[in-house]
Formats: sequence, C-alpha cells, structure tokens
Amino acid sequence: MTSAAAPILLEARGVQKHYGKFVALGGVDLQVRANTVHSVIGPNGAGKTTLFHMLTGNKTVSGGKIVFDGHDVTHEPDHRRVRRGMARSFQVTSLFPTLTVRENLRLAAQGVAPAGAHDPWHPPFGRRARAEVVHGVLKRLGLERLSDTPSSNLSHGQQRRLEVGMALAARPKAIFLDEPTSGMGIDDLDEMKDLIQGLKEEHTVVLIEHNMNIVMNISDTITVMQQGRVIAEGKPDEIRSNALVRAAYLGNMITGGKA
Amino acid sequence: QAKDQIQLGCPVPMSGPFAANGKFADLGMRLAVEQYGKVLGRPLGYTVLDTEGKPATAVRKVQESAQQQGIRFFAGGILSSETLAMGKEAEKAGGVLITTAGADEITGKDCNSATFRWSVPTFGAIGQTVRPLIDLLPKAKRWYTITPQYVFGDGLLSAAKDIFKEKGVEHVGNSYHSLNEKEFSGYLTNAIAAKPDVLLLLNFGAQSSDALRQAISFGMNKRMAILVAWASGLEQFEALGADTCDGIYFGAQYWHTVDSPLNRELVKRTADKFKSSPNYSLAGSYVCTRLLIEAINKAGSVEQKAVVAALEGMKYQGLTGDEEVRKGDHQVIKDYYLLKGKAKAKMANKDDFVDVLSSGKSFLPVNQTGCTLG
Amino acid sequence: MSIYLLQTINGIGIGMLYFLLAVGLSIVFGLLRFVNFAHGAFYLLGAYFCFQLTRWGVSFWAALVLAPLAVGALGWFTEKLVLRHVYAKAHEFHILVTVGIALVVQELVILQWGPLGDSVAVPELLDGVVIWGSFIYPKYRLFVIGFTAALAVLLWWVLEGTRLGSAVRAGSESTEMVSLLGLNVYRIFSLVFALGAATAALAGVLAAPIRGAEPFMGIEALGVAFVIVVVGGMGSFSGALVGGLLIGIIQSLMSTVWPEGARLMIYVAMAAVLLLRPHGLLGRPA
Amino acid sequence: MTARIGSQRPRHPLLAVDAVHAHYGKSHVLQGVSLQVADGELVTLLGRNGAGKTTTLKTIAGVMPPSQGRVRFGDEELSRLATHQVAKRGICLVPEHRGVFKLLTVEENLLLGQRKNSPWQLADVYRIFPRLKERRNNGGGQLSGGEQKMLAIGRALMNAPRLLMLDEPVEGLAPVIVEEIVAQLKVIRAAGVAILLVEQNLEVCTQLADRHYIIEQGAIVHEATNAAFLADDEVKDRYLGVGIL
Amino acid sequence: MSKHSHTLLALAIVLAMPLTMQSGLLASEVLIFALAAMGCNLLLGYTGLLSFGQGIFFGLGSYCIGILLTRWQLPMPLALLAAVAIGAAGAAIVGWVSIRQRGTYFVMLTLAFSQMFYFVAYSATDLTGGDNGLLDIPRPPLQVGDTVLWSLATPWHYYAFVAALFLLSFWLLRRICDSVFGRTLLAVRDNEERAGAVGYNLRLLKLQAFVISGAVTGLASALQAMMTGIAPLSNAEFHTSEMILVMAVIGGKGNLLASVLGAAFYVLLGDWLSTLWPRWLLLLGVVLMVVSLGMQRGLWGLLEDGWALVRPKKGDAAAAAATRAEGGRA
Ligand SMILES: Nc1ncnc2c1ncn2[C@@H]1O[C@H](COP(=O)(O)OP(=O)(O)OP(=O)(O)O)[C@@H](O)[C@H]1O
Ligand SMILES: Nc1ncnc2c1ncn2[C@@H]1O[C@H](COP(=O)(O)OP(=O)(O)OP(=O)(O)O)[C@@H](O)[C@H]1O
Ligand SMILES: [Mg+2]
Ligand SMILES: [Mg+2]
Repeated sequence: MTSAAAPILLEARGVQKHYGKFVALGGVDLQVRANTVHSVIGPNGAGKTTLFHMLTGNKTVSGGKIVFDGHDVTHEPDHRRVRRGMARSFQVTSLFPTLTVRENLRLAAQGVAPAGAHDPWHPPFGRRARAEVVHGVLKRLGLERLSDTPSSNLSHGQQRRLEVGMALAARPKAIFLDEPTSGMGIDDLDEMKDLIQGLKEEHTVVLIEHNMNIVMNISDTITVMQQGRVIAEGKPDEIRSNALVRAAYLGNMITGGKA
Repeated sequence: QAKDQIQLGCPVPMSGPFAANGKFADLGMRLAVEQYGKVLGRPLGYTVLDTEGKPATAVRKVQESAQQQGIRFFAGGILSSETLAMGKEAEKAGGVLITTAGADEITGKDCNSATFRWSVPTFGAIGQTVRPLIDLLPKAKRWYTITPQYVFGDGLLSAAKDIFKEKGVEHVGNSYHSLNEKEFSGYLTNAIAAKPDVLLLLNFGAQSSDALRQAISFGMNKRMAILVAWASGLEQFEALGADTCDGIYFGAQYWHTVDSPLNRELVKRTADKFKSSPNYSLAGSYVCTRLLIEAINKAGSVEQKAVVAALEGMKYQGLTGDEEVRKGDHQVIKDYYLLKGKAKAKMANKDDFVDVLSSGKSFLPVNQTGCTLG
Repeated sequence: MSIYLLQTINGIGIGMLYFLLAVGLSIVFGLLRFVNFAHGAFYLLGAYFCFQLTRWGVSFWAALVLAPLAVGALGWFTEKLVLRHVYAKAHEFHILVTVGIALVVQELVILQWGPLGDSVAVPELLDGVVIWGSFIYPKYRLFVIGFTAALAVLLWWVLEGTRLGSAVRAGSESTEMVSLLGLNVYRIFSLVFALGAATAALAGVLAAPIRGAEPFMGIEALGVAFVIVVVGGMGSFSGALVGGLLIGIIQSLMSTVWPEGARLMIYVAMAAVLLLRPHGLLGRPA
Repeated sequence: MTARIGSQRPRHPLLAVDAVHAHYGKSHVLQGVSLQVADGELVTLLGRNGAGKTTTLKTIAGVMPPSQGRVRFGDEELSRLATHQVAKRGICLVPEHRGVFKLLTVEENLLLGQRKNSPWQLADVYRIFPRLKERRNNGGGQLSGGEQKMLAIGRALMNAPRLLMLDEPVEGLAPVIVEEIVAQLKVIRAAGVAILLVEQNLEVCTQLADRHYIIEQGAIVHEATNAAFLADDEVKDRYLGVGIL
Repeated sequence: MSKHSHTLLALAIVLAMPLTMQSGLLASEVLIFALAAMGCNLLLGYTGLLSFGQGIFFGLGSYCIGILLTRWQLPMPLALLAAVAIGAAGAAIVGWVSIRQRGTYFVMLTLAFSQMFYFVAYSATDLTGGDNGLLDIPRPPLQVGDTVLWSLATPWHYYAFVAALFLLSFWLLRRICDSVFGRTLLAVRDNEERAGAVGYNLRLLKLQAFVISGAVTGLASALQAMMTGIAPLSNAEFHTSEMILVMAVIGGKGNLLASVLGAAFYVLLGDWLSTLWPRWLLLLGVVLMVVSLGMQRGLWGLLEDGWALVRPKKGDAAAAAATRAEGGRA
C-alpha cells in the first residue's frame, strides 16, 4: 500500500476536550493520510466519539489545533467544515424521521452547497433534486425499495445503513464513520466491509469500529485510544500483537478474532 | 324584531377581566329599556355587544352592529381604550355613544361630536375627595401617593399635586406602579418609611382593592388615613368586605343612597327586579341609556345631528341630583362623592358600607380640557 | 434599618409565596416536559375554595389543609381523564389542552362565585403586625414565610431524597423505559400532577388573605410562575426556590429604586438568564 | 411451516408466545410469531434487519399490544397487561436504544431499577462493569455509547428478572467488554434466569445459546438447538446470509 | 393533492365568504388572522419553533402603519410595505436572540420577549399611545395621483383588498414552503443536530423563517389597524400571541391551508359564541380540549379523515402488502 506516501489530509495536534472537571480528551495527535482507511479503536468511553466531535466541529475544542486540507478549521462550526469536505455518520442514529429516505439523502447531498438551501423560490426539482447522488447512495446501500418510506419507519439496521448513506451523500473528501456496522445484520457485515474499503478510492475514511473483523481487514492505519489519549498507532498487524492494546481492548477477540 | 324598532347597543366587556362591569351594565340598560318600552312611538330594543375588553373587537362589533342592524345609539364602554376607539366609530357611523369610562381624553383632547361622558373626570374626582379630606383632617399634613403609571393615573396625580400645593400640604412621596401590578408590599414599605398622615391610592378596580387590602395588613389604617380616590362603589365594597372598608375614605361617582328622585326610583326598580341595590356599573349604564332615550325623544328624530343637539346643554334631574350636559366638551356636569367606610356593627343593611361625607361638582373649564369640538 | 434592608426582607416574603406558586409548575414540567398553562387555575381554585370554606364557617387552618387536598384530587382526576391522553402528542397540544382547562376553570369560577372578587379575612391569630424599630411587617406574612420554608424542606426531601424523585425525572425522558423497569408511570404522573396542583392551591390559600380571591388571579399568577421557573431552571426544585426569592427581592427593591420599571425588570431578568444561562440558574441541561 | 431440526420444545415453557401478530399502523409486521423459552434457558432470536425481532420483544414486554395471538408467562396471560405489570412479573427488556435516563446519574439509573430481592445489587454491577463505578456520578447522557449499554444491562440485572430480554446487547462494545458480557450472561443463566437474546453477532450467540429461532418477515421460519445450528451451514446461509458456503 | 389545489381551495374560501357571511368586517378579520396564523405555522409546522412572540410582530405592524398614516401621511401602499418591513425587522431581532435556545427554553424566551415588548409599548406613550393605543388611523383608497383605483370605504370593498393581499401572500408562502428552503426547514424541524452536521447554517435558516413569519404577521396587523382605525395595546398583549398560536394549532400544523381553517374557526366560533352566552370562554375552553384530545392533526386532519371516508376506497390492502414486503430486506 502507498499510504505512507500519501499526503496528510487531516491533522490534529494536542486536541483536548474537558467536560467540567472531566477530561475526555487529554491532548490527542492524529494524522490521517488521504485515500486511506484510518481506524480509531479503543475501549468504551476512551474518547473516540468525542474526538470525532472535535474533528467535525459538532462540539468545540478545549485546546489544540485541527488542520484539514491545508486550512486551520479548529474554530469553524460544523456546517463550515462540511463545505470543506468533511462528512460524518453518528454512533447514535440521527436522521430526519418524518422525511423519506430519499429526502434524507437529498438534504445530506445539498448540505455541501448550503447557500442553495436559502432559496425560497425554487422547488427541489431538476438539478436541485441531486438525483444522481441520491440514487447512487440508495443503490450502494440497498435502500432503493425503501426510498419513499419515512426514515422513522425503518428498522434499526435499516436506519444504521441510512446513517452511513447520509455521510456518503455529501461526497466528502474525508468521511467519518462512527461505528457504521453496529446494529447491522450479520449478512451485511461483509458487504459493509467492502463498501468502506471501496470508499478509499474517492474519499479518505476515518473509522470508529468495534468489529475487529472489519478493522483489522481494511485499515491502513489504526490508532488506539484509552482514557482520552493515544496509546498506540500502527498497521493492523502491529496493533494486533501489541500487548498493551490486547490488555486494554482486544482481549481474546471473540468478535472477529478469526480474521 | 319589529321593523320599526329602535335598537340600542350596549358595547361592554362581558368576558375577560372586566366581565363584572359588563354584567351589571347589561342589567342597567335592560332596566331603562324596559322602563321606556317605546320612543318616538317605536318599540325599543337593545343588543349587548361583547367587546371582550379588546379595542379592536369593540370597534368591529360597533361597526357591524351599525351596518347590519342599523344600531346608531350606544351606551357603554368601560375601558378607556375601547371607549376612545368606539367613540370615533360611533361618530363615523352617524351615531352617538354615551359612556362612563374614566380617561380624561374622552372629553379632552380626543373628544368628538358623537361621544358623551357621564362620569366625572380625574380633576373632579380629586377635587371632590382630596380637598374635602384636607379640610376634614387639618392635622394631616403629609400625604403619600401610589399611582398606576399611565395617562389616567398621571391625571389624578397632577390634580392632587395642584391641590397639595394650593393647600400647603406636603407630598412626601409617590410610588408609580405598572398596570399589571398585584403585589404592593414593596410600595407600602416605601410609604411607611415616609411616615405620611394620609395614604392616597390613585389606582382603581382590582388594583386599588389589592393595594388597600395589603395596606391594611401592614396596619397602615391604624397609623394614617387612607383615601381611595377612584373607587367603584358598591361592587368594590362587596369584594373588599366591610371589615376592610371600615374607616377608609373612598371617592365615588355614585352611591345608591343619594337622595334624588331619579335615584330613589332606580333603587326601587333594581330592588324589585334584581333584589339588590344598584351599583355604579348598573347605575351608569342605566343613566346613559336614559340620556340617549330622552335625547331621541327631545330631538323627535333618530338623526345623529338632531340627537347630539338635543343632548348638548341638556339639563335634567339625574341620579346625583341636578345634572347638565356641557355643550363645549360633552361632559356631564354632576356630583362626585367622598365616602367613609363604617364598622360592620353599624351597618343598617348588607349594602350599607359607607357614609356619604360630602359631594359636589368640580370641573375644568372647557378651554382647559383640550377638547375642541368642531 | 435602611429601606433597602426592609425591602429585602419584604422581598423574601414575596419570594416564598412565589416559590410555592412556581414549584408545582416546575416539577410538573420536570416530569411531563410541558408547560402547564392550567397551573394558575389551580391557584385560583385554591383561593376560592378557601373563601368558600371560611364562608361556611370552617376555620382558615382547616381550609389550609382541605383546599389543597381538594384541588390536588381535582388535579389527579384532570390528569387521569384529560392530560394522560395528550402526552404522546406534540408539544403544542399540551399547551392547548391546558389553556383549555384554565379557561374552563376560570369561567366555572365566575359562574359559581360571580365575576367580582371576594375577600378572605386574615385568621385572628395572625391579625396585626410586628414592629421592630422602623420595621413593620404583618404577622400573617411572617407566618407565610415560616410555613413555606417548612414545606420547602418537606418537598425537597420527597423530590430529591426518595426514589419517587428519580422516577419522576426518569419518567420525563422515557415513560416506556420506566415502565419496563416495572414502575407504574401513570401513577407517578397522576401523583406529581396532583402534587403540583395542590402546591398551587396552597399558594392560592395563603395568598387569599393578602390579595383576596378574584377570577383572573390565575392568569397573573401563571405569568409570575413562568418567570420564576425560567429564572430558576425548569424542572428544578431548588431553582424554584432561588428564582422565587430572587424575583421577590428584585421586585421589592425595585419598588424603591425604580418603581415604574419593576415589572419590566422582571422580564429583563428572565431574558438575561435565558441568554446567559439558558437552563436557568439551577436547571439541568436537557 | 416452521422447519424444526433437532429441537425439543420445553414441556413447561416459562414464556410461550403463540401466533402473535402486530401492526405499526397499517403495516403488518408480525405475522404469527410463536416461540417458547423455558426456565433457565438461553434462546436467541436471529434474523436480518427489519425481520421483526425488536417488535417481537416489544410485544412480549407489553410495549406494543399484539393485534392477535397470545403471550403466556408462567401460568399467566400477558397480552392484556400494561408494560409495568409485565415488568413486575419479572420480564425485563433491555432495548436496542439502551433507554438510559439522561437526567439521572449512573447510580440513580441503577437504583431506579433496583429490587430488594434481586441477586444483583449495586456492588455486583460495579464489580461486573468497573467503568460504571468510575462514572457513577455522571449524567446518563454523558456516557459513551458503550458505557450506556453496560448501564442498561446492569440496571436490568438489578431489576430481578426471571426472563431477561436483550436486544443486541453487545452492539458497539469493545471486544474485552463483549467477553465480559458473554461471561456474565453465562453466570446469569446459571443463576436460573431465562434469557431471550436478539443479537447479530453469531459468535456470541453460538457461544451462549441453548436454542435458536430464526425470524423472517415477521414469522419464525426455523428453529434449532445450538448444536444442530452450528452444524447446519446451509440454514445460516439461507436465512442469515452468512457467506460460509 | 395536485400542485395548485391548495391555492385553488384558498381562492374558493375567499370567494365563498362574501356569499355566506353577512359581515365584511368579520370576513376580513378571518383573512387577517389567517395571515397571522400562517406566519405562526411557518415557524411551528415547518421549522419546529413554537413561538409565543407573534404578538410582538402583530403589535409592531399596527403601530407602524398607525404612525405612518396619521403622522407622516405616507401613501397607503408604502405604509403597508413599511409595516411588513417592520414586522420582518422585529422578527429578525427577536429571532436572532431567541434561536440561540431550543425547545422549551426557546418558547420561554419568546414569551419573555413578548412580555417585554408589551411593557415597552405600554411605556412608550409617545409612539404607541400607551394604554389608549393609536387612534384615528385612516383607511385611504388605493390611488395613483388623484385617480382612485380601489376605494376601501365599505367593508366589502375592504374585504376585496384584504382578500387580494391574502391570496398573494398565500401563494407566496406556498411557494416558499415547497421551495428548497421550505424543505430544508423540515429537516431542521425534524432533527436540528443532524441538519447542522449535514452542513446547514441552522441560525440563518431559522432566522430566515422568522423574518418571513414576521413580515406576514406585520402585514396582517397593518390590515387590521386599517380596518378598525386603531392600533391598540391589546395587540401587543401575551393574549394575542397565544391566540395566533392556538389558531395555527387548531388548524393543523405544517399546512398553510389548515391555518386558514384554524383562523376561520377561531374567529367565527368566538364571534358566534360571544353572542350566545357571556361565559362563552368556557365553551372555547372545551373546544380546545376536544381538539387536543381527539384531533392531533387539527381541523385539517379531521377534514382529511372525512374525505378518506367519503372517497372510494382503493388499494388499501395493496398498500399494506407493499409496506410488508419492504419490511424485510432483499
Ligand atoms: N457531555 C459530556 N459531559 C461529560 N462527560 C462526557 C460528555 N460526553 C462524553 N463524556 C464522557 O467522555 C468519555 C468519552 O466519550 P466518547 O463518547 O467519546 O467515548 P467513545 O470512545 O466513543 O466510547 P464508545 O466506544 O463506547 O462509543 C466518556 O467517559 C463519556 O462518559
Ligand atoms: N415505528 C415503526 N413504524 C412503522 N414501521 C416500523 C416501525 N418500527 C419498525 N417498523 C418496521 O417493522 C419491521 C420490523 O422492525 P423491527 O424493528 O422489529 O426489526 P428488527 O428485526 O429488530 O430489525 P433490526 O435488526 O434492524 O433491529 C421493519 O420492516 C420496520 O421497517
Ligand atoms: Mg462512541
Ligand atoms: Mg431491532
């Protein structure tokens, strides 16, 4: 793989997050290279999701610096960063419940050029429908048949799938997936694995995942976090054999241990 | 409804916070309409228009009743804001409005050719309460006022200040409060600290009741005289109860024991019909209706101009004795009363809350009212 | 004593009554997550029940117990018969239905007791004033302060120290989950709503000798209660206490400093708190 | 038409779901689900996304009224009971969305579910999930996704369940924790609590379960003992799409 | 329903009122409050913002036109435009501050603003006339130079004028709701957090919705001021906000025509009941309770259900089967 040579798309330096007295992130450094899959793993509560919030701007940082695609985005709000080419999925499903699957995706696609959203005159037809993008995502996720169903009527797994779709629809430079496979059916895992791996061609993927089968198979780089700090970083093989990581996180790996 | 019937309108708040006034105003008009039955040989009828206490609704209902039912003559309007607006409407609709509302503007700068007012404005109310009380209590040299902050309250306050100056009485302080205030203990604490001899309450309605109740709970009635300059009379005393009224001075537009032929008649009618004594709302509405009917009779027509002309300068035996409709500003010149609450033990009947201490007429001359009737 | 000190003490008196007025609104909001526009109506009923009872010759002290109980029972049934069926619906309907209840109660009161107000006498035991130097204060108001303070301690224990309290807060998030744990959510709802109604009624009873009973007192009370709850923090018990006292003291001090602006200042305080500390002084972030 | 391989139905099932139907509005989601769980048994309910697993659990717990069919628990008919009454009888559901109370602290969350007669008390839960002890005074809403899962399971244990229903309990948990939970579920079952488990992680299921049901489009299409299931790759492929073949 | 059916229905309502109602004033009032309710609905039904501040914009519009027509003698169309602008500007300010908060806190903030506005209007006697309000607001005809194009003197003439403006606003608002903007608002309503994460500037979107809402409300109140000749303080009262909100909710949220229905229902019911019984608010209270208990989707929902009963049933079974099939994934 050429990942080591690829340019750095995203860099976080000493990112901190405090909730009151509680230190959720105690200075995290991260370098994500373009067109790679970079996984972040770690025990529950290690601060992975929090790190995502910092990187994508959902919450403000308490300290540190974030550079994306050559721009210092540390203090930009989330919607600005979307325009710079970041998109994310949420660990806890977060959709537009009364709107159809198609509309959910259209809105996600439109978010990249949100100035258009203030157009009070034209209905979202024609090029404003972003049919191509929406259709592509629907197809990729196998949600075509549900495209006109309100998203609240989907089952948990279907919603998880749409959740990933929402990030895809933005066609971002970097896509942040927070446990995309959680709640997905067993049969979907392989599909999902291929899908994420495929994303690498056009996007850069930052992935949080507890399924080691997926992580170990598709990651170019893995960062391991614990208690708000990075405890290890490296290629899957290095991580798998890291004693510290095994003790803190992997255990005997009954999930995906056979990969 | 007979074709040639003459309909009167009674635009008053039947719902909302002033519903009590509306309810009695309705009764008052009913008494008068039933008493006359006919005018100019045509049967009389009346319609209550619920203004809901909202000027916009009041105006719409007056407009509608004028256009659809052909109502031209209105007696009502309790709240100043709705009355001012309705007066303009009555003028446009070729009608006449007689009211008992309080704002000076009605026969002052916002007066108009079609609007008449029976109740005494702020100047007279203060003149007939503060002045006699100063004479009555020559040792009371320090007065404290509590005033609602808007035009009406300011009217009362400036009239009172003029008298203080004239009589050499010291005005030791004033507390303004907003129109929605219910809690007066803060103002009363101020008042107590100023050590006045007289506490003058210049608010009205539920607010003056609250202020008075709370003043009494602070024991102020034992340490000073309290005057409620603009009390609404019987309805307010009933709400306050005799114990609260005991020893308090009140100013009022009307009291049912006033000795005049028309009042004796009204008291009897009310007792026969409703088993009660007339209160201010009822009496006011009754007398305004009567004025309308008498004016139509005198004019011999239902034309606006003729009826207005008939009203202008009309002198008659009213509820408060001799009354006169002043031509220059359409203000009825009548008595205002200073009352004093008596102890429960001394009450002759359940409505005998007060003694009448004095009464009289004081009015600004027309050229000082700000009213110019074209 | 300086006038400001007097006003502060007086403000505490006002504030304790405000606390009682607002605490029910706050805990009902805390559990049911809606603003109960009918809260003022229960305050109104408390005052009128007290008036009626004392007119029947029942002592004020008995009325102080009976009226809140009666209104609490009424709240219980209102919750069971009406509110229970709108929980699942959108926020607006909670407002709509409680506005409806408030109107119905207010008009029924007018039908029963007439549109004019009535007075309730201060109980004989507490008639009169206490005088310390230049400070004059009605005995009755002192009693209100003491009584409400005792009640506050009791309420605090019930709401913060017992499992009912946790259940109440949990129920405000997910009724389904609470019933999955085997707790009868609906019983808790009824109970809390009845408690809210009863505290409002108690405030009404205590206010009656000060302000009388009058059909539109509920609307005004609701406005004050809103402000307090917002300032203190919605759903927070101690917030209602702090908010009540703060507003009471502001109001009282303002009546010396800038009387015309007293009301306006209250709303300015409310907006300021909402902007600077959106969840109120002591509210938990939602 | 349920295919049944190598299974013996328990003679006195603790839970017996009998031809239950359920609707979301007009959509007919459960179309006659039948299954049993015996005392002390661990049974899994498998199926693809949207097959109706969660809905089945909800119907049992009384959150959704069945439009047809019956649910029996012990000697009692449950279909007409309210949710909290069902829960009182010892059925405890840990929902897939965790159902952690954000306004309560971790400890308050746990105590809310507490029953005196439960073999699991606060200290036991903290022993199983030390992370919860560290965060005991935190608001439930401030926990990480995985911490919330632990909390929900811990709380259910304190609720003294006779039948524990877990909807995807290890979703989103770190491998070490998954191991811990699997171990705990074994202990729980050993303590005589019946468990009905919905889980996408086949590894976990086959490690734990006595029997498996497979649900498809709202009906049980397959039932097998663990051994039979493990051996039957064809079934796994057909119903669950696991590409083993 | 087809694309223009709602606009046609609105037209039908506008045409039907003169045929069925006696009072042109009442009919005008219905349309005026329909405008205000639509403005409220844009916030409530489309953006998920429950605003108790509509009374502010309603008050502002009437004060504005009152001052401009009486003191500045501005041409009427200009004054109307100014009222719209002031309503929008007021909404921009209130919106700008309020939308920092969400949920109930937002509601309470708008409530605080409406109370503050009331006290300011009450105290600024020079501008607003205080408690008395502004009086003598004229209703000049629509004219170019000296040629009168449209006299507004009689109630029905005025109604026609109001109706024309109403239809124009209705059409515009519908267009807005169906636009990219309107659809994005729905996303904000559904899930703000996600909408932000997907790239939208929530504040700006909400602010835009506020401004439009304020503009419509300003227009409504200006029309009312011209109709009644006054700009009363009661317009700025909390009660006005509440009433507008109730109309929007009773009608049914997220649907403009429903707001028209809600306003008509409220205004006409109130007008009728108040002639029957002084305690008519009791009946109104009962109606509010019934609506909240039985009609989640408001009057509009009731109509739709009625329509569904009348309309020939087709393919219900097929639809159910379809959903079922979609339930399982292929
Ligand atoms: N708003 C908050 N206030 C206080 N603490 C918080 C808040 N949000 C998160 N935390 C704490 O920060 C820590 C990190 O949380 P985070 O959600 O980032 O974990 P995570 O690594 O994503 O875990 P998981 O794998 O379980 O999702 C957790 O211990 C959590 O309790
Ligand atoms: N609230 C709802 N309204 C309408 N339909 C729903 C609702 N919830 C679920 N459904 C539908 O019912 C079917 C069964 O849903 P259920 O949640 O039981 O699936 P599941 O087997 O738990 O799936 P998953 O593994 O994704 O959680 C799905 O097709 C789903 O689309
Ligand atoms: Mg996480
Ligand atoms: Mg599920």
